[in-house]
Amino acid sequence: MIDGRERALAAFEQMVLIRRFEEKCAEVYSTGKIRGFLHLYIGEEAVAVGVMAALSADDNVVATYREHGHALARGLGPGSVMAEMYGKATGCSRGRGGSMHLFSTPHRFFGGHAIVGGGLPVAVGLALADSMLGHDRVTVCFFGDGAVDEGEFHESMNLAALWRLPVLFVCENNLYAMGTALERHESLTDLCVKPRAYGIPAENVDGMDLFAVEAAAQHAVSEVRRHRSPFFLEAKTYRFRAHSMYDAEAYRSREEVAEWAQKHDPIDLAAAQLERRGLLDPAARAAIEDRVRTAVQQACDEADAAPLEPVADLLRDVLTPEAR
Amino acid sequence: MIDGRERALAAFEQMVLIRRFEEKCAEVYSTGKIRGFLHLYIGEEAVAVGVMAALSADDNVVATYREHGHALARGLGPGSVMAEMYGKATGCSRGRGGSMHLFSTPHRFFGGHAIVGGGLPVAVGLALADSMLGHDRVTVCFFGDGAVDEGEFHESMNLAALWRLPVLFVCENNLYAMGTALERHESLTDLCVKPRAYGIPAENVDGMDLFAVEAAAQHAVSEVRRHRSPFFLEAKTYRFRAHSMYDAEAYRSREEVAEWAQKHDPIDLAAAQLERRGLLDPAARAAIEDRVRTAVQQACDEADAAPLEPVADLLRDVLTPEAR
Amino acid sequence: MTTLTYREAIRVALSTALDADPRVLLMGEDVGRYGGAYAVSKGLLERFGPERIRDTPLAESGFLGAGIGAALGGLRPIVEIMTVNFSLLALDQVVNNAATLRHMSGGQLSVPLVVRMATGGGRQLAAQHSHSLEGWYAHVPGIKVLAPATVQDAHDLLLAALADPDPVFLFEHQLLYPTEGELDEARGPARIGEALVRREGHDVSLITYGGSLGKALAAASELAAAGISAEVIDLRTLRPLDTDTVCASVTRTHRAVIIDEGWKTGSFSAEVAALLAERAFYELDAPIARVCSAEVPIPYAKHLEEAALPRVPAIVSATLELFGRG
Amino acid sequence: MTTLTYREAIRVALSTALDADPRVLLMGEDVGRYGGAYAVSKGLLERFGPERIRDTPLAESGFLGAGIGAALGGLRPIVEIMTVNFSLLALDQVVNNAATLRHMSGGQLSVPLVVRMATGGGRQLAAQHSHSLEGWYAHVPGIKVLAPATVQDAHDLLLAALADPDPVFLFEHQLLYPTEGELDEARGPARIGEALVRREGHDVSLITYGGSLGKALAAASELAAAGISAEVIDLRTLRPLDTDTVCASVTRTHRAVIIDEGWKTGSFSAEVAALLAERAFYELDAPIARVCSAEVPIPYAKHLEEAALPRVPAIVSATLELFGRG
Ligand SMILES: Cc1ncc(C[n+]2csc(CCOP(=O)(O)OP(=O)(O)O)c2C)c(N)n1
Ligand SMILES: Cc1ncc(C[n+]2csc(CCOP(=O)(O)OP(=O)(O)O)c2C)c(N)n1
Ligand SMILES: [Mg+2]
Ligand SMILES: [Mg+2]
Repeated sequence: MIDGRERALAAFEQMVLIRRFEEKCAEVYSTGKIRGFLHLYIGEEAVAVGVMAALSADDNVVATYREHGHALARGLGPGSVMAEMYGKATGCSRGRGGSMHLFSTPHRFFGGHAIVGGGLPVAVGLALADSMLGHDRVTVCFFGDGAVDEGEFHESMNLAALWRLPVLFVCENNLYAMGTALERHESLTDLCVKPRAYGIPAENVDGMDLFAVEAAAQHAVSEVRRHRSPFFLEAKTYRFRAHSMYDAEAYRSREEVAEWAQKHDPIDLAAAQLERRGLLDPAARAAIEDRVRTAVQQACDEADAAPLEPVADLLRDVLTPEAR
Repeated sequence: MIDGRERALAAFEQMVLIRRFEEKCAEVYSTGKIRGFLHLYIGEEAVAVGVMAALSADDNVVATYREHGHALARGLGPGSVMAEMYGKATGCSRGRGGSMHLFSTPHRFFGGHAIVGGGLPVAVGLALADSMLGHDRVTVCFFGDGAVDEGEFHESMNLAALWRLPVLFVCENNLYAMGTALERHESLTDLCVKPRAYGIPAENVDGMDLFAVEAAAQHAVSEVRRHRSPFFLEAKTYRFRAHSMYDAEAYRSREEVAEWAQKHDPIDLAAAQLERRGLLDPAARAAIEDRVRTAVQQACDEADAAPLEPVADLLRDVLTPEAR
Repeated sequence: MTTLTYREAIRVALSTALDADPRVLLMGEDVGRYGGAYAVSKGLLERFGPERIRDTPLAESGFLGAGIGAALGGLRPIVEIMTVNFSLLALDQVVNNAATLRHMSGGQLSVPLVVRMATGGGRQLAAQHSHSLEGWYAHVPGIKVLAPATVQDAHDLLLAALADPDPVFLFEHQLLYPTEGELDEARGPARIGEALVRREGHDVSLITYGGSLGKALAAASELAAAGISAEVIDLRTLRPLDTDTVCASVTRTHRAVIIDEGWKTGSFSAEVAALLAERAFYELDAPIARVCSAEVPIPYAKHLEEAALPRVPAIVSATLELFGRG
Repeated sequence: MTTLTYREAIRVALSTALDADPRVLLMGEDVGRYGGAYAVSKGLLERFGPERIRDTPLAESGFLGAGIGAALGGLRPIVEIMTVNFSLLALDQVVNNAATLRHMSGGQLSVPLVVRMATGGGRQLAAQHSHSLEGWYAHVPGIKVLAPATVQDAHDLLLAALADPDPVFLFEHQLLYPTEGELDEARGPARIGEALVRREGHDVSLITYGGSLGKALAAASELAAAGISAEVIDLRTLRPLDTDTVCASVTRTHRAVIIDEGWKTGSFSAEVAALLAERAFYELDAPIARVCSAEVPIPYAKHLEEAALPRVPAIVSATLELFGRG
């Protein structure tokens, strides 16, 4: 259990923030202010929030293109994330990256990777650097069940295990890779079997349960820190929304989605647990929703008002200035 | 046990042929008539010969750059293989491929692949075609322990298992990928664990024991045929020669090599077994050596005398003629 | 003659091929249940079943390689790589296997494989999803490279690819999928290796293909208003390149502007320019101009992306410059 | 000044870098116990240990990607990909990560990664082991591409790569490793982006790099005997290209022959030719000529391989043709 009232409520509020933030993104998308691919994390909030709660500020995070939740849970300001999606100069990637490429070096948040599987070797390398430079960091690498199919998954597992690198691999198994159900893209659907074939210890957790995720992540991170070697955590979760804004969801039934949303909504589940623990009541919940609504609205307002990068700067940041 | 005197002796003779053929190649290499990379199979003969003995003429074979043994065991004439290495027009690939790219469609011998791991997806595809076209074939794919590291290994295992394709994966684990020992390139050195992570049954066999390999391959092939799904056979073997003609073998001791060659020579082992079974005596052995010597010498003589492809034909066989 | 979209025209060709030949199958990520990332294969799963409209795992190298093997084994696979960006993961299979197997085997093997993929930018998909790398493919002997720009070509070139015994790669610009045009289904396969004059003119040749054809035609209209008669060449096949048509056009017009969406340095336009400088040098009255993408990973923000990609005004001004009217 | 081989010069630079900066490490297949496929790193394991001279599994994408991450994490990794042929397996990491991370992050990240690989043909290694794909790398913004042709450059350009904050790719032609030359260790890093005139001349510019420099120089000698004074330009850096030096040379000579080992269509030579046709058009007195590899997967047989690769007589005759003496 996330210890202490404060931390528990803060984590809960992060989940609400992610939810409302993304609902807003979807709304804004239809106005055209946000464009490109927009992959919503709605339904999966407990994973990012639970895992981040187990990290220290000095750890490294590598995420995918479905990473708004990870960025916010890691502490990037909603303003800088929203501005990024608006393509503004005040965005966390100066508008160069957009939804799929959020970065923030102060948060040691290393993206935002939109090639499925492409972030894994990078995470391995970050851990190699820490290992050789004597830093006590953990590198957490998030990826989906689909990424498990890719050759780079295999190569990264082997490297991390062979070289005993401090990486926590977090597989967000939401049962689908785009429109392809797990059993149609993986011959063996128990994903924890795979890391074990490299000698990497693996566990799974109910990814809809914030407190369970946090506990599992605490354990996983402490194992990585203790042994300075990799660990694999599979979070079983579900995406409540379409894969992207272009997806007609022909591959799954409305009933399936509705059942998950009704029975397994991570925010509802966390709220119920907090209520049972006497940490949340309707008034506190309303206050959270209020704060979040304000924060999201403010993020949009600021993003709206923010300047664009001048076109004259198009070629900026291709190479490092002193070296150009 | 390879049933019957004839078949057992024929298999033995193939091993001797491969050995003498390659000894000759190494000799010729120093004269410059053979060039490029030359990867000798010496020490590993029992694997190719044992596996091929379990196949029918209609099955498919995909091999690596260390494939003289596979080509000869599959029945390609020593003459056409030798001519290929001499770069002659009579070579099995018309001199275009060389040592690493032996092909023969009549033998359903689909190469000769020199990108480590690159043959595996091709083998999967051959099996897909057979599966969809209703052929009863098995596709056998040979590769080394080093290929297990590559992403394409992982992708191919998953595809073959997911789609239930009739592929027999034969991993020739000779304990080294070039100069890198197995335990320095794979985090878990029990290679059979890997295919099992895809739901592919896996067994290993002493790759120095011709009769054991043949028995294991018979079993594996029959499993593939019966279930129309993949099987993984690891043959534990050892390369007696350098990786290629450029290798100074700094990564292993002379003693290690000598011990393998003395205690585990597959030809010695097979000869001893045949003698015990009363199938081979010194006279028969001498006759085999004679026939083989003649065949190898003839292969060289023919290759020597064979014509080169005319330079005017340089651009031939880039595209299919009618389509050019 | 019917009016339909580029994506529908590809679907018609796919259906025709699947109907005509039981050896044809379509395989790729989300081609089945999802209906294709660009909805090209929508409805085909229902008609042809999951064996022939085959969803694959995320394993570009694995399933493209499997396509090569399947082609060797007697099928006529059409592999869809969702976009050219992901095809980088499969490039080893393209260059080292698809393109070489015939030659390395001394002509014994053929690889009748068709690979389709989306290419190009313009949808604010940022640096990892906006590449135009078809020029790289056009560098590789042993394969053919097509880039249909029209609804008719989307259909006819795909049929041509399927009729070809060698590996053929089709690049479909992602902005073309929803565009409409006329399709005459009866025309049959196009000729691979044939460029077309899409608009006649006598002052300058605008040479392009695929997603840039529309821009070149728009520029030609603007140039006409400025008194310059621009001929527009649609290459259609990048490999083998129809050098005769290209050189003949420049022999008429004596000026060339080449437009493609690759980054300028080393883009396919460079090859066309080099070819003209070699073969049509004495016909040229002015420097060759190229209008390509800026040397930057394509940025997300709309205004920056627009600035990075070739635009009609840039084509017009590059052309005017050739007439000293820059 | 000492005389040593190209491979030794690289080793000297590696040792210098490893000595000077504890963050430097060399990683790749068989760089350690084996001593490097081309014996470049021989002896380094013994001096610097297995952490810093790090043998990798066969996983090109994985360990090149890990190099990127390690660079982000504060190391100065030198990744050796055995040959450019295998680098196709890692091209996704090159194009989609190494080249884009800085830009996609709005300038927050730098990737100080050095990648070395062997390139080129000429050793009868056949179609999967003889590629010259450095031209593809030169297409990609966000990275730098070097091709040392001499012993001194093998050393100085590697040091320059290590001093650079961005990803730098070095292409070492495999035939150069045993060649000998003079090394002045004290010269320090070369300037990235600087081409050099290796031989002065006034009738024609032979423009080349890497493994083809020797052939161009040999051709220049032959041409001198035929009364033609050829200037030889060694590009050294393919990206960013030193356009000033190239254009200045052609402005002096008015004729250009470009030589590289890529397949002619879409080779790096095409870019150089396009550039000249754009920027130095009015200086040109003759068509631009290119001498490249034939459009064929490089065959094994010696006589066929020789016929496929650029040769001195081909350079000479292509040049003579520009003077109407073909
Ligand atoms: C290499 C690659 N192939 C294909 C795609 C297109 N694509 C984007 S997301 C996706 C599905 C990924 O599924 P998963 O890893 O489970 O993550 P999820 O979207 O479910 O979070 C696909 C196929 C891509 N971005 N990269
Ligand atoms: C993708 C790729 N990387 C590197 C090489 C260079 N190389 C050729 S063989 C080899 C070792 C392969 O080891 P293994 O698979 O165990 O086969 P073995 O040679 O032992 O039979 C290497 C690294 C290659 N050919 N292809
Ligand atoms: Mg998923
Ligand atoms: Mg081995």
